[in-house]
Amino acid sequence: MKLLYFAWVRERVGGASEDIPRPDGVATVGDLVAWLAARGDGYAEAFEESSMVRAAVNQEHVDLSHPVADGDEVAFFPPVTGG
Amino acid sequence: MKLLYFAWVRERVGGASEDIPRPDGVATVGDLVAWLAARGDGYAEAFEESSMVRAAVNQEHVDLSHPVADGDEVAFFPPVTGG
Amino acid sequence: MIRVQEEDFDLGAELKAMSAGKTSIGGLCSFVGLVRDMAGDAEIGAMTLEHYPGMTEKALEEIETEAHARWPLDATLIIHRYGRLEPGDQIVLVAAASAHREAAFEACHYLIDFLKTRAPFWKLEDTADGAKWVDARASDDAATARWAVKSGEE
Amino acid sequence: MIRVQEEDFDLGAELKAMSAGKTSIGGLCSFVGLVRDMAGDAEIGAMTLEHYPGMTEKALEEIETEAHARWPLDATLIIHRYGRLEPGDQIVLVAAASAHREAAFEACHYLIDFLKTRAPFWKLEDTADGAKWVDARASDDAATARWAVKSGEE
Repeated sequence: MKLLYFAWVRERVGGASEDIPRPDGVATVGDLVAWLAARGDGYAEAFEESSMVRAAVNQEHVDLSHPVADGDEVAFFPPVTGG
Repeated sequence: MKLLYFAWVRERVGGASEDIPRPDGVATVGDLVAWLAARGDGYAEAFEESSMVRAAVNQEHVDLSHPVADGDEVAFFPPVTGG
Repeated sequence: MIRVQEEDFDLGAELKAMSAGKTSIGGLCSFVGLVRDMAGDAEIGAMTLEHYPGMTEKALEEIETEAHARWPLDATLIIHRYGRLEPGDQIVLVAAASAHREAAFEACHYLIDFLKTRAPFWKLEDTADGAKWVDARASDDAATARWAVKSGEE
Repeated sequence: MIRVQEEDFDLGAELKAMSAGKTSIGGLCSFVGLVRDMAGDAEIGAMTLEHYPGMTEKALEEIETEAHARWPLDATLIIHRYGRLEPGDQIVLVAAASAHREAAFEACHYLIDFLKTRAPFWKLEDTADGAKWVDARASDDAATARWAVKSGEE
Protein backbone atom coordinates (compact mmCIF):
# COMPACT_ATOMS: atom_id res chain seq x y z
CA MET A 1 0.00 0.00 0.00
CA LYS A 2 1.06 3.56 -0.50
CA LEU A 3 0.66 5.72 2.60
CA LEU A 4 0.60 9.52 2.39
CA TYR A 5 0.71 12.04 5.23
CA PHE A 6 -0.16 15.74 5.07
CA ALA A 7 0.15 18.86 7.24
CA TRP A 8 0.76 18.15 10.95
CA VAL A 9 0.21 14.43 10.45
CA ARG A 10 3.17 14.50 8.03
CA GLU A 11 5.26 16.55 10.49
CA ARG A 12 4.58 14.18 13.40
CA VAL A 13 5.09 11.01 11.38
CA GLY A 14 8.30 12.54 10.05
CA GLY A 15 7.74 11.76 6.37
CA ALA A 16 5.37 12.50 3.49
CA SER A 17 4.93 8.97 2.12
CA GLU A 18 5.95 5.35 2.41
CA ASP A 19 5.24 2.05 0.69
CA ILE A 20 4.43 -0.90 2.92
CA PRO A 21 2.83 -4.29 2.38
CA ARG A 22 -0.63 -4.49 3.96
CA PRO A 23 0.03 -5.64 7.56
CA ASP A 24 -1.53 -8.91 8.73
CA GLY A 25 -4.93 -8.38 10.29
CA VAL A 26 -5.39 -4.89 8.81
CA ALA A 27 -8.69 -4.88 6.92
CA THR A 28 -10.00 -1.35 7.49
CA VAL A 29 -8.72 2.21 7.81
CA GLY A 30 -9.32 1.93 11.56
CA ASP A 31 -7.16 -1.20 11.73
CA LEU A 32 -4.42 0.63 9.86
CA VAL A 33 -4.59 3.62 12.24
CA ALA A 34 -4.21 1.27 15.22
CA TRP A 35 -1.31 -0.53 13.56
CA LEU A 36 0.47 2.74 12.71
CA ALA A 37 -0.06 4.22 16.19
CA ALA A 38 1.51 1.07 17.68
CA ARG A 39 4.72 1.80 15.78
CA GLY A 40 5.41 4.40 18.48
CA ASP A 41 7.24 7.73 18.45
CA GLY A 42 6.00 10.10 15.76
CA TYR A 43 3.27 7.70 14.61
CA ALA A 44 1.85 7.43 18.11
CA GLU A 45 1.90 11.20 18.38
CA ALA A 46 0.27 11.67 14.96
CA PHE A 47 -2.60 9.30 15.74
CA GLU A 48 -3.04 9.87 19.49
CA GLU A 49 -6.00 12.19 18.87
CA SER A 50 -7.46 9.90 16.24
CA SER A 51 -10.68 11.94 16.13
CA MET A 52 -8.60 14.78 14.63
CA VAL A 53 -7.20 12.66 11.79
CA ARG A 54 -9.07 12.27 8.51
CA ALA A 55 -8.44 9.59 5.89
CA ALA A 56 -8.79 9.12 2.16
CA VAL A 57 -8.55 5.83 0.27
CA ASN A 58 -7.66 6.18 -3.39
CA GLN A 59 -8.27 9.93 -3.12
CA GLU A 60 -11.81 9.69 -1.73
CA HIS A 61 -12.74 10.80 1.78
CA VAL A 62 -13.62 7.73 3.89
CA ASP A 63 -14.32 6.89 7.52
CA LEU A 64 -12.55 4.40 9.78
CA SER A 65 -14.74 1.47 8.78
CA HIS A 66 -13.73 1.71 5.12
CA PRO A 67 -11.82 -1.37 3.87
CA VAL A 68 -8.19 -1.15 2.74
CA ALA A 69 -6.66 -3.50 0.17
CA ASP A 70 -3.24 -4.23 -1.26
CA GLY A 71 -2.29 -1.51 -3.74
CA ASP A 72 -4.52 1.16 -2.17
CA GLU A 73 -3.32 4.72 -1.77
CA VAL A 74 -4.22 5.65 1.80
CA ALA A 75 -3.78 9.23 3.03
CA PHE A 76 -3.99 10.67 6.55
CA PHE A 77 -4.39 14.36 7.28
CA PRO A 78 -6.07 16.93 9.57
CA PRO A 79 -9.49 18.35 8.72
CA VAL A 80 -9.04 20.47 5.59
CA THR A 81 -8.65 24.26 5.83
CA GLY A 82 -8.49 25.54 2.27
CA GLY A 83 -10.61 28.16 0.55
CA MET B 1 -45.49 70.49 -7.89
CA LYS B 2 -43.18 68.81 -10.31
CA LEU B 3 -44.64 65.66 -11.85
CA LEU B 4 -42.40 63.05 -13.51
CA TYR B 5 -43.43 60.02 -15.58
CA PHE B 6 -41.29 57.02 -16.52
CA ALA B 7 -41.44 54.00 -18.86
CA TRP B 8 -44.95 53.13 -20.09
CA VAL B 9 -46.54 55.68 -17.76
CA ARG B 10 -44.50 58.35 -19.59
CA GLU B 11 -45.49 56.92 -22.98
CA ARG B 12 -49.20 56.89 -22.15
CA VAL B 13 -49.21 60.32 -20.53
CA GLY B 14 -47.31 61.61 -23.54
CA GLY B 15 -44.63 63.51 -21.66
CA ALA B 16 -41.79 63.05 -19.20
CA SER B 17 -42.52 65.90 -16.81
CA GLU B 18 -44.73 68.88 -16.07
CA ASP B 19 -45.04 71.60 -13.44
CA ILE B 20 -48.50 72.21 -12.02
CA PRO B 21 -49.85 73.97 -8.94
CA ARG B 22 -51.23 71.51 -6.42
CA PRO B 23 -54.88 71.03 -7.44
CA ASP B 24 -57.61 71.95 -4.97
CA GLY B 25 -58.59 69.01 -2.80
CA VAL B 26 -55.47 66.97 -3.62
CA ALA B 27 -53.83 66.04 -0.31
CA THR B 28 -52.40 62.57 -1.02
CA VAL B 29 -50.77 60.62 -3.83
CA GLY B 30 -54.06 58.78 -4.26
CA ASP B 31 -55.93 62.08 -4.67
CA LEU B 32 -53.39 63.12 -7.30
CA VAL B 33 -53.79 59.84 -9.21
CA ALA B 34 -57.57 60.34 -9.29
CA TRP B 35 -57.18 63.96 -10.41
CA LEU B 36 -54.73 63.02 -13.19
CA ALA B 37 -56.87 60.09 -14.42
CA ALA B 38 -59.83 62.47 -14.70
CA ARG B 39 -57.88 64.58 -17.19
CA GLY B 40 -58.75 61.88 -19.75
CA ASP B 41 -56.96 60.55 -22.83
CA GLY B 42 -53.38 59.44 -22.10
CA TYR B 43 -53.69 60.17 -18.39
CA ALA B 44 -56.77 57.99 -18.06
CA GLU B 45 -54.97 55.24 -19.92
CA ALA B 46 -51.79 55.58 -17.80
CA PHE B 47 -53.71 55.32 -14.51
CA GLU B 48 -56.55 52.98 -15.48
CA GLU B 49 -54.74 50.03 -13.88
CA SER B 50 -53.73 52.05 -10.85
CA SER B 51 -52.49 48.90 -9.08
CA MET B 52 -49.76 48.74 -11.73
CA VAL B 53 -48.52 52.28 -11.09
CA ARG B 54 -45.94 53.04 -8.41
CA ALA B 55 -45.19 56.47 -6.96
CA ALA B 56 -42.29 58.32 -5.39
CA VAL B 57 -42.47 61.63 -3.53
CA ASN B 58 -39.22 63.56 -3.39
CA GLN B 59 -37.43 60.46 -4.69
CA GLU B 60 -38.67 58.06 -2.02
CA HIS B 61 -41.03 55.15 -2.74
CA VAL B 62 -44.43 55.87 -1.18
CA ASP B 63 -47.94 54.43 -1.23
CA LEU B 64 -51.20 56.10 -2.19
CA SER B 65 -51.90 57.42 1.28
CA HIS B 66 -48.71 59.49 1.36
CA PRO B 67 -49.34 63.26 1.55
CA VAL B 68 -48.31 65.60 -1.26
CA ALA B 69 -47.43 69.25 -0.73
CA ASP B 70 -46.66 72.29 -2.86
CA GLY B 71 -43.13 72.03 -4.20
CA ASP B 72 -42.99 68.21 -4.03
CA GLU B 73 -41.42 66.18 -6.80
CA VAL B 74 -43.93 63.40 -7.50
CA ALA B 75 -43.03 60.58 -9.89
CA PHE B 76 -45.21 57.83 -11.38
CA PHE B 77 -43.83 54.68 -12.96
CA PRO B 78 -44.36 50.92 -13.40
CA PRO B 79 -42.81 48.43 -10.96
CA VAL B 80 -39.06 48.63 -11.44
CA THR B 81 -37.23 46.07 -13.59
CA GLY B 82 -33.54 46.90 -13.31
CA GLY B 83 -30.65 44.71 -12.24
CA MET C 1 -19.53 53.21 -3.63
CA ILE C 2 -22.33 53.54 -6.15
CA ARG C 3 -22.19 54.59 -9.79
CA VAL C 4 -24.90 55.02 -12.43
CA GLN C 5 -23.45 55.28 -15.91
CA GLU C 6 -24.09 54.69 -19.60
CA GLU C 7 -20.62 53.31 -20.39
CA ASP C 8 -19.44 49.77 -19.73
CA PHE C 9 -17.27 48.89 -16.70
CA ASP C 10 -14.15 46.78 -16.31
CA LEU C 11 -15.19 44.05 -13.89
CA GLY C 12 -11.66 42.98 -12.98
CA ALA C 13 -10.42 46.53 -12.41
CA GLU C 14 -13.46 47.39 -10.29
CA LEU C 15 -13.09 44.37 -8.02
CA LYS C 16 -9.34 44.88 -7.72
CA ALA C 17 -9.83 48.52 -6.73
CA MET C 18 -12.36 47.46 -4.07
CA SER C 19 -9.94 45.24 -2.19
CA ALA C 20 -6.67 47.03 -2.97
CA GLY C 21 -4.68 47.71 0.18
CA LYS C 22 -7.39 46.33 2.49
CA THR C 23 -5.77 43.24 3.98
CA SER C 24 -8.60 42.86 6.49
CA ILE C 25 -10.72 41.45 3.64
CA GLY C 26 -11.06 37.68 3.68
CA GLY C 27 -13.73 37.33 1.00
CA LEU C 28 -15.10 39.30 -1.92
CA CYS C 29 -18.42 38.25 -3.42
CA SER C 30 -19.67 39.80 -6.64
CA PHE C 31 -22.63 39.46 -8.97
CA VAL C 32 -22.79 40.69 -12.55
CA GLY C 33 -26.09 40.86 -14.42
CA LEU C 34 -25.82 40.44 -18.19
CA VAL C 35 -28.24 40.95 -21.08
CA ARG C 36 -29.54 37.52 -22.09
CA ASP C 37 -30.55 36.77 -25.65
CA MET C 38 -33.69 34.99 -24.45
CA ALA C 39 -36.31 36.23 -22.02
CA GLY C 40 -39.10 33.75 -21.65
CA ASP C 41 -39.69 32.40 -25.16
CA ALA C 42 -39.17 35.60 -27.17
CA GLU C 43 -35.78 36.19 -28.71
CA ILE C 44 -34.30 39.49 -27.53
CA GLY C 45 -32.17 41.64 -29.80
CA ALA C 46 -31.23 44.45 -27.47
CA MET C 47 -32.77 46.54 -24.73
CA THR C 48 -32.86 50.10 -23.48
CA LEU C 49 -32.66 50.85 -19.77
CA GLU C 50 -34.49 53.97 -18.62
CA HIS C 51 -33.91 55.31 -15.12
CA TYR C 52 -34.85 58.15 -12.78
CA PRO C 53 -31.75 60.34 -12.37
CA GLY C 54 -31.40 61.51 -8.80
CA MET C 55 -33.71 58.94 -7.27
CA THR C 56 -31.59 56.12 -8.70
CA GLU C 57 -28.49 57.31 -6.88
CA LYS C 58 -30.48 57.93 -3.71
CA ALA C 59 -32.03 54.45 -3.79
CA LEU C 60 -28.70 52.73 -4.41
CA GLU C 61 -27.03 54.68 -1.61
CA GLU C 62 -29.81 53.68 0.79
CA ILE C 63 -29.44 50.00 -0.17
CA GLU C 64 -25.68 50.19 0.32
CA THR C 65 -26.04 51.95 3.70
CA GLU C 66 -28.51 49.31 4.87
CA ALA C 67 -26.10 46.51 3.88
CA HIS C 68 -23.33 48.11 5.95
CA ALA C 69 -25.70 48.35 8.90
CA ARG C 70 -26.51 44.64 8.67
CA TRP C 71 -23.11 43.08 8.04
CA PRO C 72 -19.48 43.88 8.96
CA LEU C 73 -18.28 44.98 5.51
CA ASP C 74 -14.96 46.45 4.42
CA ALA C 75 -16.28 47.65 1.06
CA THR C 76 -19.32 47.53 -1.21
CA LEU C 77 -19.81 48.53 -4.81
CA ILE C 78 -22.89 48.99 -6.98
CA ILE C 79 -22.57 49.98 -10.64
CA HIS C 80 -25.70 50.11 -12.80
CA ARG C 81 -25.78 51.06 -16.45
CA TYR C 82 -28.55 52.74 -18.43
CA GLY C 83 -29.16 53.33 -22.13
CA ARG C 84 -28.97 50.83 -24.96
CA LEU C 85 -27.48 47.39 -24.26
CA GLU C 86 -26.90 44.37 -26.49
CA PRO C 87 -27.04 40.65 -25.55
CA GLY C 88 -23.92 39.73 -23.58
CA ASP C 89 -23.46 43.29 -22.30
CA GLN C 90 -22.96 43.89 -18.58
CA ILE C 91 -25.96 45.64 -16.94
CA VAL C 92 -25.10 45.73 -13.26
CA LEU C 93 -22.34 44.87 -10.81
CA VAL C 94 -22.83 44.47 -7.08
CA ALA C 95 -20.04 43.39 -4.76
CA ALA C 96 -19.35 43.11 -1.05
CA ALA C 97 -16.07 42.50 0.76
CA SER C 98 -15.77 41.36 4.36
CA ALA C 99 -13.43 39.59 6.74
CA HIS C 100 -16.00 36.78 6.67
CA ARG C 101 -17.25 34.72 3.76
CA GLU C 102 -20.90 34.51 4.87
CA ALA C 103 -21.14 38.27 5.35
CA ALA C 104 -19.72 38.88 1.87
CA PHE C 105 -22.17 36.41 0.28
CA GLU C 106 -25.24 37.59 2.15
CA ALA C 107 -24.53 41.28 1.66
CA CYS C 108 -23.92 40.81 -2.07
CA HIS C 109 -27.15 38.85 -2.41
CA TYR C 110 -29.00 41.50 -0.41
CA LEU C 111 -27.66 44.31 -2.61
CA ILE C 112 -28.93 42.74 -5.84
CA ASP C 113 -32.27 41.65 -4.34
CA PHE C 114 -33.06 45.15 -3.09
CA LEU C 115 -31.73 46.80 -6.21
CA LYS C 116 -34.16 44.67 -8.23
CA THR C 117 -37.21 45.97 -6.34
CA ARG C 118 -36.12 49.46 -5.23
CA ALA C 119 -33.83 51.03 -7.83
CA PRO C 120 -35.86 52.97 -10.43
CA PHE C 121 -34.81 51.30 -13.67
CA TRP C 122 -37.08 50.05 -16.44
CA LYS C 123 -36.16 47.68 -19.27
CA LEU C 124 -37.55 48.15 -22.76
CA GLU C 125 -36.75 45.04 -24.80
CA ASP C 126 -36.55 44.82 -28.57
CA THR C 127 -38.44 41.66 -29.53
CA ALA C 128 -39.62 40.14 -32.79
CA ASP C 129 -43.03 41.70 -31.95
CA GLY C 130 -41.59 45.18 -31.34
CA ALA C 131 -40.35 47.02 -28.25
CA LYS C 132 -41.87 45.76 -24.98
CA TRP C 133 -41.56 47.00 -21.41
CA VAL C 134 -40.43 44.14 -19.21
CA ASP C 135 -42.93 43.19 -16.50
CA ALA C 136 -41.73 43.09 -12.90
CA ARG C 137 -41.48 39.58 -11.53
CA ALA C 138 -43.22 38.39 -8.39
CA SER C 139 -40.08 36.35 -7.64
CA ASP C 140 -38.14 39.60 -7.22
CA ASP C 141 -40.58 40.82 -4.57
CA ALA C 142 -40.30 37.44 -2.86
CA ALA C 143 -36.50 37.67 -2.95
CA THR C 144 -36.64 41.04 -1.21
CA ALA C 145 -39.23 39.92 1.30
CA ARG C 146 -37.14 37.02 2.54
CA TRP C 147 -34.55 39.42 4.00
CA ALA C 148 -37.20 40.67 6.41
CA VAL C 149 -37.68 37.09 7.58
CA LYS C 150 -33.93 36.55 7.90
CA SER C 151 -33.53 39.62 10.06
CA GLY C 152 -36.20 38.36 12.39
CA GLU C 153 -34.39 35.07 12.78
CA GLU C 154 -31.09 36.59 13.76
CA MET D 1 -13.40 24.18 -15.18
CA ILE D 2 -11.05 23.62 -12.26
CA ARG D 3 -7.43 24.64 -11.82
CA VAL D 4 -4.93 24.10 -9.00
CA GLN D 5 -1.90 26.32 -9.34
CA GLU D 6 0.89 28.10 -7.49
CA GLU D 7 0.75 31.31 -9.55
CA ASP D 8 -1.74 34.13 -9.09
CA PHE D 9 -4.77 34.51 -11.37
CA ASP D 10 -6.31 37.51 -13.13
CA LEU D 11 -9.82 37.74 -11.68
CA GLY D 12 -11.22 39.98 -14.41
CA ALA D 13 -9.78 37.90 -17.25
CA GLU D 14 -11.05 34.65 -15.69
CA LEU D 15 -14.61 35.94 -15.26
CA LYS D 16 -14.63 37.47 -18.72
CA ALA D 17 -13.49 34.18 -20.27
CA MET D 18 -16.26 32.33 -18.42
CA SER D 19 -19.08 34.32 -19.95
CA ALA D 20 -17.50 35.22 -23.32
CA GLY D 21 -19.83 34.37 -26.19
CA LYS D 22 -22.48 32.78 -23.93
CA THR D 23 -25.43 35.15 -24.27
CA SER D 24 -27.69 32.71 -22.44
CA ILE D 25 -26.02 33.87 -19.20
CA GLY D 26 -28.10 36.31 -17.18
CA GLY D 27 -26.00 36.34 -14.02
CA LEU D 28 -22.45 35.57 -12.95
CA CYS D 29 -21.71 35.20 -9.25
CA SER D 30 -18.14 34.92 -8.01
CA PHE D 31 -16.33 34.64 -4.71
CA VAL D 32 -12.65 35.35 -4.12
CA GLY D 33 -10.93 34.31 -0.90
CA LEU D 34 -8.00 36.49 0.13
CA VAL D 35 -5.26 36.17 2.75
CA ARG D 36 -6.25 38.35 5.71
CA ASP D 37 -3.67 39.96 7.94
CA MET D 38 -5.60 38.96 11.05
CA ALA D 39 -6.92 35.53 11.99
CA GLY D 40 -8.53 35.61 15.38
CA ASP D 41 -6.32 37.85 17.48
CA ALA D 42 -2.89 36.84 16.15
CA GLU D 43 -1.33 38.98 13.46
CA ILE D 44 -0.55 36.93 10.36
CA GLY D 45 2.48 37.62 8.21
CA ALA D 46 2.06 35.08 5.47
CA MET D 47 0.91 31.50 5.02
CA THR D 48 1.79 28.37 3.11
CA LEU D 49 -0.91 26.23 1.56
CA GLU D 50 -0.16 22.52 1.34
CA HIS D 51 -2.39 20.27 -0.77
CA TYR D 52 -2.79 16.67 -1.94
CA PRO D 53 -1.99 16.64 -5.68
CA GLY D 54 -4.35 14.34 -7.54
CA MET D 55 -7.00 14.20 -4.84
CA THR D 56 -7.37 17.99 -4.92
CA GLU D 57 -8.28 17.97 -8.61
CA LYS D 58 -10.58 14.99 -8.11
CA ALA D 59 -12.39 16.63 -5.18
CA LEU D 60 -12.85 19.95 -7.02
CA GLU D 61 -14.17 18.17 -10.11
CA GLU D 62 -16.68 16.25 -8.00
CA ILE D 63 -17.88 19.46 -6.34
CA GLU D 64 -18.25 21.14 -9.73
CA THR D 65 -20.12 18.16 -11.19
CA GLU D 66 -22.50 18.14 -8.23
CA ALA D 67 -23.23 21.85 -8.68
CA HIS D 68 -24.13 21.27 -12.34
CA ALA D 69 -26.45 18.44 -11.29
CA ARG D 70 -28.26 20.72 -8.84
CA TRP D 71 -28.63 23.95 -10.80
CA PRO D 72 -29.02 24.94 -14.47
CA LEU D 73 -25.56 26.42 -15.02
CA ASP D 74 -23.89 27.69 -18.16
CA ALA D 75 -20.41 27.69 -16.66
CA THR D 76 -18.52 27.17 -13.42
CA LEU D 77 -14.94 27.87 -12.44
CA ILE D 78 -12.82 26.89 -9.45
CA ILE D 79 -9.21 28.08 -9.14
CA HIS D 80 -7.28 27.29 -5.96
CA ARG D 81 -3.69 28.26 -5.29
CA TYR D 82 -1.08 26.50 -3.16
CA GLY D 83 2.36 27.48 -1.88
CA ARG D 84 3.37 30.66 -0.08
CA LEU D 85 0.90 33.54 0.06
CA GLU D 86 1.10 37.02 1.59
CA PRO D 87 -1.70 39.13 3.15
CA GLY D 88 -3.89 40.54 0.40
CA ASP D 89 -3.03 37.68 -1.99
CA GLN D 90 -5.84 35.81 -3.73
CA ILE D 91 -6.22 32.20 -2.51
CA VAL D 92 -9.28 30.88 -4.30
CA LEU D 93 -11.84 31.85 -6.92
CA VAL D 94 -15.20 30.14 -7.38
CA ALA D 95 -17.76 31.35 -9.89
CA ALA D 96 -21.05 30.19 -11.39
CA ALA D 97 -22.95 31.56 -14.37
CA SER D 98 -26.60 30.85 -15.13
CA ALA D 99 -29.59 32.26 -16.94
CA HIS D 100 -31.02 32.86 -13.46
CA ARG D 101 -29.66 34.99 -10.62
CA GLU D 102 -30.66 32.65 -7.79
CA ALA D 103 -29.02 29.65 -9.47
CA ALA D 104 -25.78 31.61 -9.95
CA PHE D 105 -25.76 32.73 -6.30
CA GLU D 106 -26.64 29.38 -4.80
CA ALA D 107 -24.23 27.39 -6.96
CA CYS D 108 -21.37 29.78 -6.20
CA HIS D 109 -22.10 29.57 -2.49
CA TYR D 110 -22.32 25.78 -2.70
CA LEU D 111 -18.97 25.56 -4.51
CA ILE D 112 -17.09 27.47 -1.81
CA ASP D 113 -18.88 25.74 1.08
CA PHE D 114 -18.02 22.27 -0.22
CA LEU D 115 -14.52 23.27 -1.22
CA LYS D 116 -13.94 24.40 2.39
CA THR D 117 -14.77 20.97 3.81
CA ARG D 118 -13.84 18.58 0.97
CA ALA D 119 -10.83 19.93 -0.94
CA PRO D 120 -7.57 18.67 0.62
CA PHE D 121 -5.77 21.93 1.42
CA TRP D 122 -4.10 22.86 4.70
CA LYS D 123 -3.02 26.32 5.80
CA LEU D 124 0.19 26.87 7.75
CA GLU D 125 0.22 30.43 9.08
CA ASP D 126 3.25 32.44 10.10
CA THR D 127 2.36 34.10 13.40
CA ALA D 128 4.30 36.03 16.02
CA ASP D 129 4.48 32.71 17.94
CA GLY D 130 5.83 30.77 14.95
CA ALA D 131 4.23 28.69 12.19
CA LYS D 132 0.83 27.24 13.12
CA TRP D 133 -1.51 24.88 11.27
CA VAL D 134 -4.94 26.48 11.02
CA ASP D 135 -7.70 24.56 12.78
CA ALA D 136 -10.78 23.59 10.81
CA ARG D 137 -13.84 25.57 11.82
CA ALA D 138 -17.09 23.99 12.94
CA SER D 139 -18.87 26.76 11.02
CA ASP D 140 -17.50 25.34 7.77
CA ASP D 141 -19.04 21.93 8.51
CA ALA D 142 -22.30 23.66 9.34
CA ALA D 143 -22.15 25.60 6.07
CA THR D 144 -21.78 22.35 4.14
CA ALA D 145 -24.47 20.56 6.12
CA ARG D 146 -27.12 23.15 5.36
CA TRP D 147 -27.09 22.20 1.64
CA ALA D 148 -28.39 18.77 2.60
CA VAL D 149 -31.31 20.46 4.34
CA LYS D 150 -31.93 22.72 1.35
CA SER D 151 -32.06 19.79 -1.05
CA GLY D 152 -34.67 18.12 1.10
CA GLU D 153 -36.81 21.23 0.97
CA GLU D 154 -36.79 21.53 -2.79
